[in-house]
Amino acid sequence: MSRIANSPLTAGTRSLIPLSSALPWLIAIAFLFGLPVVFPSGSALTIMNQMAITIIFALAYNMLLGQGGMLSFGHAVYMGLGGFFCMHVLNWVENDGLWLPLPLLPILGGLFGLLFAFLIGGFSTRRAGTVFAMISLGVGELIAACSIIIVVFFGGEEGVSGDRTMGPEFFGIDFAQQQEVYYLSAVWLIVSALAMYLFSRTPIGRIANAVRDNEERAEFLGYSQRNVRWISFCASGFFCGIAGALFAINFEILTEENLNLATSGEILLVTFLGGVGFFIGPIIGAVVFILLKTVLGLYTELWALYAGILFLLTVMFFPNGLTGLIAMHVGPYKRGRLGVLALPYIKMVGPLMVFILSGAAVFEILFHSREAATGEGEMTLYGLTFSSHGILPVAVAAGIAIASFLLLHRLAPQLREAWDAANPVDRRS
Amino acid sequence: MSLFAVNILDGLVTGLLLFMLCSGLTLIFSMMGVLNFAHASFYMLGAYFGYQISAYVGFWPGLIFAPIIVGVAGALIERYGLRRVHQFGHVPELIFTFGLALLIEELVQFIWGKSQKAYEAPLALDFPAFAIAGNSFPAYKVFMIFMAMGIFLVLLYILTKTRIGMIIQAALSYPATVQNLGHNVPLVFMGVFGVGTAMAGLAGVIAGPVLGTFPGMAFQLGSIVFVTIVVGGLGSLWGALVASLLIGWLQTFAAAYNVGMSDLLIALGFEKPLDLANSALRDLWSLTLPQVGPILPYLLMVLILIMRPQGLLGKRET
Amino acid sequence: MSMAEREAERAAAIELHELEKSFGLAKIIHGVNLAVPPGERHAIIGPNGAGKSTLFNLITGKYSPSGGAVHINGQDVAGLKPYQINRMGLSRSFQITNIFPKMTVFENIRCGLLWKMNYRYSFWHLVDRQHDLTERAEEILEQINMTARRDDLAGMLAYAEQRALEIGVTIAGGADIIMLDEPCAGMSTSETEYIVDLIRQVTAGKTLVIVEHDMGVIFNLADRISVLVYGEIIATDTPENIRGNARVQEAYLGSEDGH
Amino acid sequence: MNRFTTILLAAGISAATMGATYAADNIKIAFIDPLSGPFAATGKQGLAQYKFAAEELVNKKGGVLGGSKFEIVAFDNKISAKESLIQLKVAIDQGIRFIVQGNSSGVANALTDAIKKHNRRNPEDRVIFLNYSAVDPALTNDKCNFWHFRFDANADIKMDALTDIIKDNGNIKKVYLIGQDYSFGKAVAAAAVKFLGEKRPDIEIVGNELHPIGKVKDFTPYARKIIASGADAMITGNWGSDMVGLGKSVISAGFKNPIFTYYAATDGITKTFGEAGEGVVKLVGEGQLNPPVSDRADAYTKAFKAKNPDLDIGQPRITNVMEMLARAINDAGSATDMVKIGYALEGMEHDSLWGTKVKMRTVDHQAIQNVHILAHTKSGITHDYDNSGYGLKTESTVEMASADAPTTCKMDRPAQ
Repeated sequence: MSRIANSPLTAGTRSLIPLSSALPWLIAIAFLFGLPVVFPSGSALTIMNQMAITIIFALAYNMLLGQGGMLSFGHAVYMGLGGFFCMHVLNWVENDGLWLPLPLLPILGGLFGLLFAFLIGGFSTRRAGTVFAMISLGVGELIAACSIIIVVFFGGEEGVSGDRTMGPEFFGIDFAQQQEVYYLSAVWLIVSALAMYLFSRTPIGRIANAVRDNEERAEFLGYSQRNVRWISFCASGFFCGIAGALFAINFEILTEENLNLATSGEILLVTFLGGVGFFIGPIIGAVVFILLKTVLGLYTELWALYAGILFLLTVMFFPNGLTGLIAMHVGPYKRGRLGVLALPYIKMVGPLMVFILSGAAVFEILFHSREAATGEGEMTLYGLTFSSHGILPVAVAAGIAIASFLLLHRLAPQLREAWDAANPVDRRS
Repeated sequence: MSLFAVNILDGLVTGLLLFMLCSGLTLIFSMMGVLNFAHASFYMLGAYFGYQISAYVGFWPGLIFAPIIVGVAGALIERYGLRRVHQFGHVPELIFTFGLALLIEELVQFIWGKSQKAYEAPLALDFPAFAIAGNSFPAYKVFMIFMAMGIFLVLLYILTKTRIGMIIQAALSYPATVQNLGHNVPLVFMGVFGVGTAMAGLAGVIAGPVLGTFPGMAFQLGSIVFVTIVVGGLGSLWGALVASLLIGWLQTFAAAYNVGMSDLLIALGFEKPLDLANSALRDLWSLTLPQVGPILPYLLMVLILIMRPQGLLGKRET
Repeated sequence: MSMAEREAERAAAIELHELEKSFGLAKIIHGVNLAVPPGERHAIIGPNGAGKSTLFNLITGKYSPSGGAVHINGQDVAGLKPYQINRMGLSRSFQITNIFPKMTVFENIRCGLLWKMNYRYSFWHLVDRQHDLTERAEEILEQINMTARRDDLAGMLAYAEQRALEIGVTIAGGADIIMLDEPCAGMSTSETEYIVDLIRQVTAGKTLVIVEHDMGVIFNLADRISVLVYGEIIATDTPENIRGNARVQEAYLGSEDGH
Repeated sequence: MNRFTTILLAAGISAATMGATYAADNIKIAFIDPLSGPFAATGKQGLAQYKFAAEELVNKKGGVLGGSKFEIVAFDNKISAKESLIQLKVAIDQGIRFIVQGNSSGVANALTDAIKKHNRRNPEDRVIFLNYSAVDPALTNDKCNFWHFRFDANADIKMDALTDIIKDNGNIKKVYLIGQDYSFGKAVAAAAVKFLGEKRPDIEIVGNELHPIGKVKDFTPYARKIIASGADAMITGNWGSDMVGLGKSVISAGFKNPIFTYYAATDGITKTFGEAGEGVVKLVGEGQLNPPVSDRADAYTKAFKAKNPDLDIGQPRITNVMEMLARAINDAGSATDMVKIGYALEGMEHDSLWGTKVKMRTVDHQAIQNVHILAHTKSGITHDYDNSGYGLKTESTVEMASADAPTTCKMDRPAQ
């Protein structure tokens, strides 16, 4: 029985929580609490707050897409409803003297999200696949459209706003400052992420995977696929509601936009970009996407175009997302052959950067030459200032792009060889 | 009554326009099993190409060349994009077309800018064809009706009388068989995708001058197109026609009549609360049909999917 | 019907009453009657297209009958879903390998155990910390000789191993009625022997219904055999009697060119 | 989280914070308005006018405080309240203290609320909100605050002037009201009902409805209703693409009666109405382009057109915003003490480029100025819109409109 000695079971009996599984979480906690020390500026906090919210939302979304195999086009609804409800709670706190410390608000948001996931999941989870996707789209659009009609709850076009600082102080904190909100979001991020991770290790979490892979087999093991999907859906709705509550706390306003297809589509994009097959995938997706949106958005109006290209390339070439790309290197790393890849990577990274930057330059120059007002033909790109009008700048940028692409093309076989060397064909069966 | 008649015509225009999109989408779904989320984006491309061509050589050449360009673009995207993703399964395919829709919108904004383009109906058709009780009906809309009907007849002819039509028909009825054949007929896939997108492009050329040519036009119509083919029954061309007309009329009539919920509630014997502004039910009382109009198609779809998942005229379950 | 007969029927593990199934106009199953007493190893044989898999799917709730009834442990299962029938103590395997390819061998077995070990839809237990669950899964792995493959992905296993795993998943829940659909299809002679031994071992003391083409397997394993031809059972008897049955010879063995 | 994301995050955030220290000499003004989506055209036009006004009226005259230049920094809010608040935070984080916004009262309501909260929570970096176009009366009534200044006449003031014209038109017996379903649209409808009731109780309001803002793809059914109702006139507050769509549909459905509007000009709307709008479309607004009030105004308009051939001066009041802000900063002697600047703006009287006096009312921060009734026409147009030959000509003027209109504003003023 030597194998059993290595199983998680016996490891678990030795210490309450094995260090190996707790370590990543401890690092994450230290990291999250250290961040504001390194980046104390207001804009950094704004970005980090958005990230925390998006990460929770994306993880909750991946409970469906990645773990349950359900493609939802209307998931913003559950986050939005949770958020709207919390906005009303904040207003009750302010106007009607309801006693509620702000840090507990996400629980209420979660419960409200759960309630609606329970109601809507009742009929939408009866089927998987395309029917589920279509119902989610329909319900999403329905509720988004209702937001303009049901003014009492959704506040119409203006949405609902409130003030987070009106509740009782929480150990002397009134949450007026961004930094306080960040720590609140960080705590809820850790709690939610841990809870979602543990959910995936429960019987229902495992069976959700089973239903995703093979719903028929799961039925013949005693599980109702519909109930399994329904429960996953409710759990996802709960965490979406938490994300919505944090949104309400952070932005102090919710509008129709929090419910509509654009928001639902964005979270799909984030999750898929990160990689649906991994727990950490949505986290990476959210971080990368928010950085693209905010940081790249500061420098170029075309950020959404670049994000779109990146997304499509991901779907086509890396269906496991950015995390899949990283995970591809775990095998070579374990075999100690990562070094084989180093040289081709180093050779390619230069041309690749040149290709990306010159390709983007083509877009930027063309865009500038069309958008700029008369007499403002000068543009500054990568520290160079030149006139965007005329064929020359575009031609130069395009030429560099093509040249670097050809160079990449020539280097590709070396990489392929190295890749094959690092991943020897290994079929033990 | 005269308002009713003119709304019938307006709804017909909307419905037939929807059908031009839905027919292509249905064909693509039947053959390839993929719901093309980007279908309305090809419609938008049609409008923009139509606009661009009309700016140089007039509306009519645009009517011919813009759909061809869109169709070729569609076929290339099938060949180099969709076919690659096909191996990963249907969910990544759906996600691919979703991403494609986003990217096309960004590209359109990049090329043509973010504001609405002054894409106008040709002068030859810029006059009121007739009027019903003071409500004039533009000649261009008459042209739209005939155009859409013409397309439908051509499509019907191709599907029932030609060899390629037989293959596609077989795909409508026995998707599995043709999907097995699919490995041998990738060209048919490419062709159907190209033709389907070209039809969407044509719809765009025709609709652009009426509904406006702007970057949001694809998303505005996209989900309605989806709703229509699901309601009609995935894979059913007749279902698509019936659902298109149904939704066209539903939307037109809902916007045209100011029927209020309060009338209904009072008729049902409820009493209007005196202090309406502070009543929690004030939205219910002030609800009007035009307000509800935009959500009716979605409501219809959700109900259909719950009650009859195969759609109105569909034969197989989605 | 005498009291004794009725008594015997009530006790039957599986009982089919004038069972019928049509797909559109095509009638696949024509009024099948069958009673399998508890503890019996019962084989269903028949030429291709006879309706064996359809019969399996009717019994296990995948299809609903067009007519007649299915009783399991004396209870009518009309309108019940597969998972409800499974919970009554019936478990099946599939003709085409039907496991969870993205999970490890161990996890596959564990999924088979969860319901019966009362974990059901629990979200307050962590599977890795449930000792009883892990122990039981390890035992089954031992039973099907796959301990060495414990942490390999099921989708990466060799074909015969996948079939063995499928049997492991099927019996994991501790069902007392086991239905196996062509467990030896596409296997070499030595692999077949291995699987037959495995079946014999893991279904000891249980009711077994098996569909199989390999006559060697059938005659080796079965207590009784039913012969299904064009949706009708033309004979149900012991292996020896079936071998000698003229109708069977003519209708089935003849058509299959000397099986 | 792994190392890869750590590095990316670090790189990204340091890049983001770098932007904050860039070009500290200029006085930056955040322009938060739609630069994409259905209302992008309106936003882009406003942005060009701000850039031009800042350059011509402030920077070319030596700037403020002895040399500091105005710099307009554009933020795209996609006409969304949420995005506006994000952009507001980004702007504040970049050290910007002046916010200008105008398109959509929904956004303005969210911004004024957020700015009020921000200023209370962060007294050390307060900001001022210069609202140049959002005309929901609530902004200078129930929702007023010290940090908000409105440079446009609000919906009530405009409707008061508009109904003065309708009052004298005996042909109008039936009126159809249609607007966008949000605070502004509702305010327009309420004001119309109120003033028509007071001035012409005999007029029948045959329709009063709201449609979703920016979401109607075909206005034909609405146009059919308006014609079928037999209305002699239509009143709408629609703007941007909703005005284009509504106008197009109504005219192609054969409506030939007067259309009274707030914003039926430029952004392609003037071109769309073209000949069909002659004698039909009447606007209410401030700022007179035709006939030019002075050589200076004429030259300014020409210079703008020379620089932006495809754009128009659609919101003349933008020059008032720039000039009055420059004066207030000079009067306060500081570009960072928002309280002083606020008090300097309060009660300021200013001679506008467009020939009117502008008085920023102390009690509610509502600018009081001349309001004109403008006709969409081809004759007598010096400065046309949309390069169409058509433009707006002043027909009549209400001097210092609603100068003593009541307000419900109760303002908490900071200590001076």
